[in-house]
Amino acid sequence: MDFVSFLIQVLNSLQYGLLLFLVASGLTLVFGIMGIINLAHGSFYMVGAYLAFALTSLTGNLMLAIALGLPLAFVFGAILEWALFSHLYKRDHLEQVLLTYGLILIFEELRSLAVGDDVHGVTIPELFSASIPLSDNLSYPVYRLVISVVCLALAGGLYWLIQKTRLGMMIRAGSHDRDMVKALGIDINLLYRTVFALGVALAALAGMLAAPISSVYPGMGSSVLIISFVIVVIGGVGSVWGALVAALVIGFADTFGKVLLPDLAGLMVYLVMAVVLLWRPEGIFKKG
Amino acid sequence: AEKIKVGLMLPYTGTYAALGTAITNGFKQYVQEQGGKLGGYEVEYSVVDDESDPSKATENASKLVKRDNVDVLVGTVHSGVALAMAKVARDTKTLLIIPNAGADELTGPLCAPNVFRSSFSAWQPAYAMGKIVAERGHKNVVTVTWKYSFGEQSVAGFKEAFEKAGGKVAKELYLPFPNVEFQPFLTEIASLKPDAVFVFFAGGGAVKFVKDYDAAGLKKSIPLYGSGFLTDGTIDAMGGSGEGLLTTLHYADNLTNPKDQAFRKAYAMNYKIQPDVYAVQGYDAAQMLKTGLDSLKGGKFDKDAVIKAMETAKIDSPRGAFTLSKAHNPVQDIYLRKVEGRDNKLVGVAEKALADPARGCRM
Amino acid sequence: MSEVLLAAEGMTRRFGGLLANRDVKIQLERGVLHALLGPNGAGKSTCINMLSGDLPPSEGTIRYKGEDITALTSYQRSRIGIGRSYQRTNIFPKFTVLENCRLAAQSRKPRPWSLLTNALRMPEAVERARAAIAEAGLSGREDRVAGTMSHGEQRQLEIAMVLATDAEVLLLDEPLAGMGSEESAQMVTLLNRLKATRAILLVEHDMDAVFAVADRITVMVNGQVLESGSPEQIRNSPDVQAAYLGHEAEHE
Amino acid sequence: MLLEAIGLHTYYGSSHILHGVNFHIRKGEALGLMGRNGMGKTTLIRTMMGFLTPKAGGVLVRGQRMTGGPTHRIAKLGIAYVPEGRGIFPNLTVRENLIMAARAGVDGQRDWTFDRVMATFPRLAERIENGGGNLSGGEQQMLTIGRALMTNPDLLILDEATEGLAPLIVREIWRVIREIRDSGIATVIVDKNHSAVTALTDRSMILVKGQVVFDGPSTEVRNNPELIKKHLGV
Amino acid sequence: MNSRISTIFKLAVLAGVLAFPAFGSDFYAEMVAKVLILAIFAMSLDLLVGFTGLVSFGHAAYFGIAAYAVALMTPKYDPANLWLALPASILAAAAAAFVIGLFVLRTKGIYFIMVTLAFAQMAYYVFHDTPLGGGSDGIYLNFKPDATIAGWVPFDLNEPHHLYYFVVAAMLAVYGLLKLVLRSPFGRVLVGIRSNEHRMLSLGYATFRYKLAAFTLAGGLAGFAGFLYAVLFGFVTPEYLSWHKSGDVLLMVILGGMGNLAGAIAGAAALVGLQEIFTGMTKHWQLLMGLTIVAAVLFMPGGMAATPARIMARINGGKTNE
Ligand SMILES: Nc1ncnc2c1ncn2[C@@H]1O[C@H](COP(=O)(O)OP(=O)(O)OP(=O)(O)O)[C@@H](O)[C@H]1O
Ligand SMILES: Nc1ncnc2c1ncn2[C@@H]1O[C@H](COP(=O)(O)OP(=O)(O)OP(=O)(O)O)[C@@H](O)[C@H]1O
Ligand SMILES: [Mg+2]
Ligand SMILES: [Mg+2]
Repeated sequence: MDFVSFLIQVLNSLQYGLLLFLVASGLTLVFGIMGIINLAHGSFYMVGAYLAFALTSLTGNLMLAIALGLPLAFVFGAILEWALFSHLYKRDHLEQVLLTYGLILIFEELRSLAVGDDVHGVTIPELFSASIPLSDNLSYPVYRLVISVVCLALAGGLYWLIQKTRLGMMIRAGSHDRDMVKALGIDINLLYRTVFALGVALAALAGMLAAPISSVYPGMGSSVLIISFVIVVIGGVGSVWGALVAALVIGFADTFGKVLLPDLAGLMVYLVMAVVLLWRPEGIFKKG
Repeated sequence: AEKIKVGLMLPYTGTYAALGTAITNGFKQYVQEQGGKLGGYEVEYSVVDDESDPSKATENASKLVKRDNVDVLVGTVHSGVALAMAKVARDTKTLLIIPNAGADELTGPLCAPNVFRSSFSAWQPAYAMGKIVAERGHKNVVTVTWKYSFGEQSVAGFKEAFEKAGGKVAKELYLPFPNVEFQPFLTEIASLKPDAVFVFFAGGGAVKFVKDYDAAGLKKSIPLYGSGFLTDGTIDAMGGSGEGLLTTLHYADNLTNPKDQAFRKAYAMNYKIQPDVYAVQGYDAAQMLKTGLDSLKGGKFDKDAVIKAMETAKIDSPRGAFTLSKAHNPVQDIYLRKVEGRDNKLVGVAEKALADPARGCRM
Repeated sequence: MSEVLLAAEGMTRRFGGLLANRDVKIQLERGVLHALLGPNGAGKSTCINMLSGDLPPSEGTIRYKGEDITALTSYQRSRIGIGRSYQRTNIFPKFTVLENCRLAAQSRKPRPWSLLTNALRMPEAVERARAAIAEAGLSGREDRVAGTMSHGEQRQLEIAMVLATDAEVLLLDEPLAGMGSEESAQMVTLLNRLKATRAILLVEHDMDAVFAVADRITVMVNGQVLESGSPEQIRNSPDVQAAYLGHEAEHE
Repeated sequence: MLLEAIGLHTYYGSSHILHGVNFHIRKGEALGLMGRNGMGKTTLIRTMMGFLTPKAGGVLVRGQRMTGGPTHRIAKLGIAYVPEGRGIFPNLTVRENLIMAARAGVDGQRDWTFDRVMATFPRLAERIENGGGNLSGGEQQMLTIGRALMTNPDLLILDEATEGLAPLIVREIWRVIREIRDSGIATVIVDKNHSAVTALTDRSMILVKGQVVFDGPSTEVRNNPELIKKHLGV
Repeated sequence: MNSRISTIFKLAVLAGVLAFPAFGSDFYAEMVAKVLILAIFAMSLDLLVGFTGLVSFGHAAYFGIAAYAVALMTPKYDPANLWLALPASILAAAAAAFVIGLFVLRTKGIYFIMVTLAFAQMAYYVFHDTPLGGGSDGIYLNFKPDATIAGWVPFDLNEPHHLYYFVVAAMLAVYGLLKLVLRSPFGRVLVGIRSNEHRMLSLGYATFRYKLAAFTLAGGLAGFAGFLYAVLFGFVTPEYLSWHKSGDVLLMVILGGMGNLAGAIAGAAALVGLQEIFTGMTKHWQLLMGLTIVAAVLFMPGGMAATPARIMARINGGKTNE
């Protein structure tokens, strides 16, 4: 690998890592902070992507679609929490696995009924459709860079929300002892509903932003599910920076794995996860 | 009247759901054209969703064979599942028609008298493309596909023809299935600067690859060729990035034969969408079965007679007539197509009456 | 001189920059109840944690019957006869009181390979468990599910479990906390009886109880031993009064 | 009347714990709640906090019906609760534990601020960035009390608040409670140190097997060792 | 009284299973056999999840390794010897579990879930990406193992009924074995570890060794299930090791009710049965499946195993708090 290619691969790694963080960001909230084992995270991502597709066809512009889709996803999340998840906090955590697995099936099937099983594309907004030349024959789509910036902003925002605001403290406290939070006069139900909805909205946002580059297809939800969990967990459950670092680590491992160790590329992500967790049994950025 | 029980084992959920539906539609359309009968037999369907999950495949197949006692199995899309079906078919001596799955083995080492294919082998379109790419003067090619047997077989087919014609495959790139992060490979391709790139991808992966390839600016400098399904059912989603791509397949969107025109018209009317190669394969599966059944002349279902008739049949397919090889794989024309607008336009015939070599078949 | 069972020397523990224990020296002898006092956060629980193997010391050596056991893990120390109770109730909340103690008793003779044995009927373990329950004052509540008992009852169970392991060295971290006066009184009697055959380290903030049972007292402040001596010496030490006890007169 | 309960019958599953308990506390009043282990003190408190729903009877907070909760509304009406066995959030630092709870009182009073809690418990000030789970037992206890005060309550319910505290600190806590009481905050104190409780409170209640066997002036309890002996077993 | 009813119920089910081939069709007999094999698989996982508190999300690895073991041990044109292939497959799975256990048991909780997944995925890719086991397409097991002992043929697995009863016997044996294990001192320690591992340590139990033993045993039993599955269906694919399979068996355990062997069996039966019913009803069967699962979670807390008791409690008077 020559030096220029190497640099470009580094850029690829960073960009892919940030994209992975975007996909996992909603899970950082719902699973990392609230402690809900949410297998339907991928489904929310898919819902977002299909929303982007449907609303872009309707409005003709992805930005507009996102502006409309985000509140929709938020409300959708709040309703789900109210109808389903709110009944499960007192139960064994593994029952959430069952519930969210059921949801995967439901969403996938409803998607099939509503929009069919075809692959769809979403066009990149005019504003960001340019490319930047990197080498004599390779260029980089501006839209990917835009996403990277959004990811960084999101990471910063999430970190601030979770670590620096009282709301974040309340959420973290609630993941440990809901009763005590109530006893301090905080409406934990409302709080959790809001945060869950926010997590769903984030997952959907990831789907909407990624739709133009990943395209929109059946089963796209399950393709991001495991990797999202991998990122949240190896980063250290509950740590936003951890998730960001983990996403970048995976981004590098995947990119360079494919190029340098093609025969192990499939294992790469899991190898990294196993090594990280054996080295630090509670993730890179362990939180108390 | 006598009845024939057809077991449709196809994916109706998951990534390949659209393919399963198209195949079913095609099959049923032919039956419908025949007045709801095949060769005078009332057709009764048993349908199973195979979910493209090989780990449930044997069981799903035996559900049709043992529970529903079907006379014929039709399926499926996913090669791994099809291999399991073939196993059940061989064990139970049930007639099997494969309307898509392209694994070379099915009509290679694992061929069997009662196993037929109405589609293609992975080798066929790729082999045809190998010749085309060489003919177009490319000497030095990089291939990209998923690391699974279908992809590997496609690349092998391509390489065989391409290197026979004097070309050289500079590098074979594989990425783990179903990973779709192509950026590292695009970077590598850009630095290797080959004359051309040959890929095998399908569905969402195909869309993403073509879009990424275009967005990286490579489409301008390094021509992209694909086998099979790169541009089938995916052109719309590619949103212009696919424009001009050359691929090889046993079907194209504007064949001029009347059979195809009639087929397309009827299909569009029935199902309110344009047919694709999968629908054709389903349609032809029904045709093959009909030819077999015709030989019975309305008598009791006799599998051996049906097989015999099918083996020698000439199928008047929308893709153009084809016969079956000794290993029961279509001997068919492979077309070179070019993406224009929303269609895979016919450019010409890449290989006339191409037969799969059926390596390892002892029949 | 009586037999020294457990002895620590130079025991130090850091948490980041905090020195939770600094050069602590402590000796537990059979027949002696040794009380460890100190203000909150002085490092008493940390000291017990190091003696029991729950926490590795940053420095120092711990000996049991003369042998260096610093490197032994908590289960290994428990196996050789060092038992402990926890300041924060640490029980099996879903099990019955009896099963909590039976598991504790089983640890003496675990027999993991005898698959044909019905563990719930292992006579020795069950008997020892029942005896421990009675000693801790929980008789009649053997079949209660531990987690559904009141706080005080759970504290009693905490003690019953250590007793059921039949350890020679007992490290008790605030055993009386949460117990009512009657139970406390009962526990004091029990401690007085137990210490005849064992070495006991008692961390406790209930001064009435401490002075009723302790033979020796060590006072820690800020991770260091401030003073060690007989109860009388300690009670009258001005340093201890200033740091921990406060003045008699203020005592309610 | 700040908090009132009438004829409470509370169950855990099928076990009947409270047998028709009546309870009330006025603004500014200090009440001692006593009883042996397992007599239902905590159950009574948890019922009044809305964690448990009684099968019969009702809970009134400032005259509003609040039987069975919601707990956060009860708390917002100016009731703060320090549970037994501590309820700190181990995954939050000491500072976070405190500021997450900060709130103005019902009448907008902000008497208890972060700084005042720090001043009251200097030990906490030293460990301010420590994770709650890494505190010593006594430090955790201080934190729980401090956190309850951060909500600027009108009624502070302390369930075994001095458990595990060193004598000096206990005395300090009694002093703080006296101070709190003097500032007009009502308190309910559950503690095994009966003499301290009766010295500190105006009124005492004794629970035996889920029933109130005594409800009267604390002086009466203090002057009547028989009463203590009979119901509290000393 | 309650336990008597449940014993009678279990015996009735057993009688039904034993008599099934006499009146059920071959296909349904095969399906019952499949349920029984998955029941073994689910019980083995329940030993970890429900009893020891180790939520393994990679249990399919051991299932798949044993399935591949028997497939690879079977010559192309001959059957393998059952008495060699069976123990060898189980041993292969148990050995894999032992080695992986040495690593993964250092982690806890959600981290444990993910490392077990990681190792299983690595095993998956080893079979998927290398020609070792036929690559992504999998391989056939053309002949069922041969049970001949020194010329004597006790039974013939090619006979569907023989195979069926072999599976029934295997399931009963595993059920019995696990019952014994759970009753023994060893089993009580496992349950203690689930409840409070820290306290188990301070009581003197070397919990790591116990967990490793449980992990290995569970891996071996999952291997037993994988062996039977491969023999029953004659086809082995990398998907046997995939996380979907690990997820499926976890669902069975949770749906059935964790910490209850009968629950694991019921969970296996329910998931297979529901799928059978729903696929027959509509193309959109997954919707029905999803709705059923969601309803089950909402209305059957604690899984199927806990439901009879809850109904009894409801009948015997309503419940308050907790
Ligand atoms: N895991 C830990 N990480 C950081 N600091 C810790 C940790 N555990 C204890 N500490 C600190 O070490 C000091 C000693 O704690 P320890 O629990 O030993 O006190 P203690 O004497 O038992 O006090 P108490 O009487 O309140 O229980 C405390 O200041 C505490 O905050
Ligand atoms: N979750 C529960 N489930 C069932 N019974 C319970 C539960 N919690 C408490 N109990 C029972 O209710 C009774 C009263 O308990 P409570 O905690 O109110 O006692 P208490 O007076 O606070 O005792 P202590 O002084 O020990 O804290 C006890 O007998 C206890 O065993
Ligand atoms: Mg302590
Ligand atoms: Mg209490």
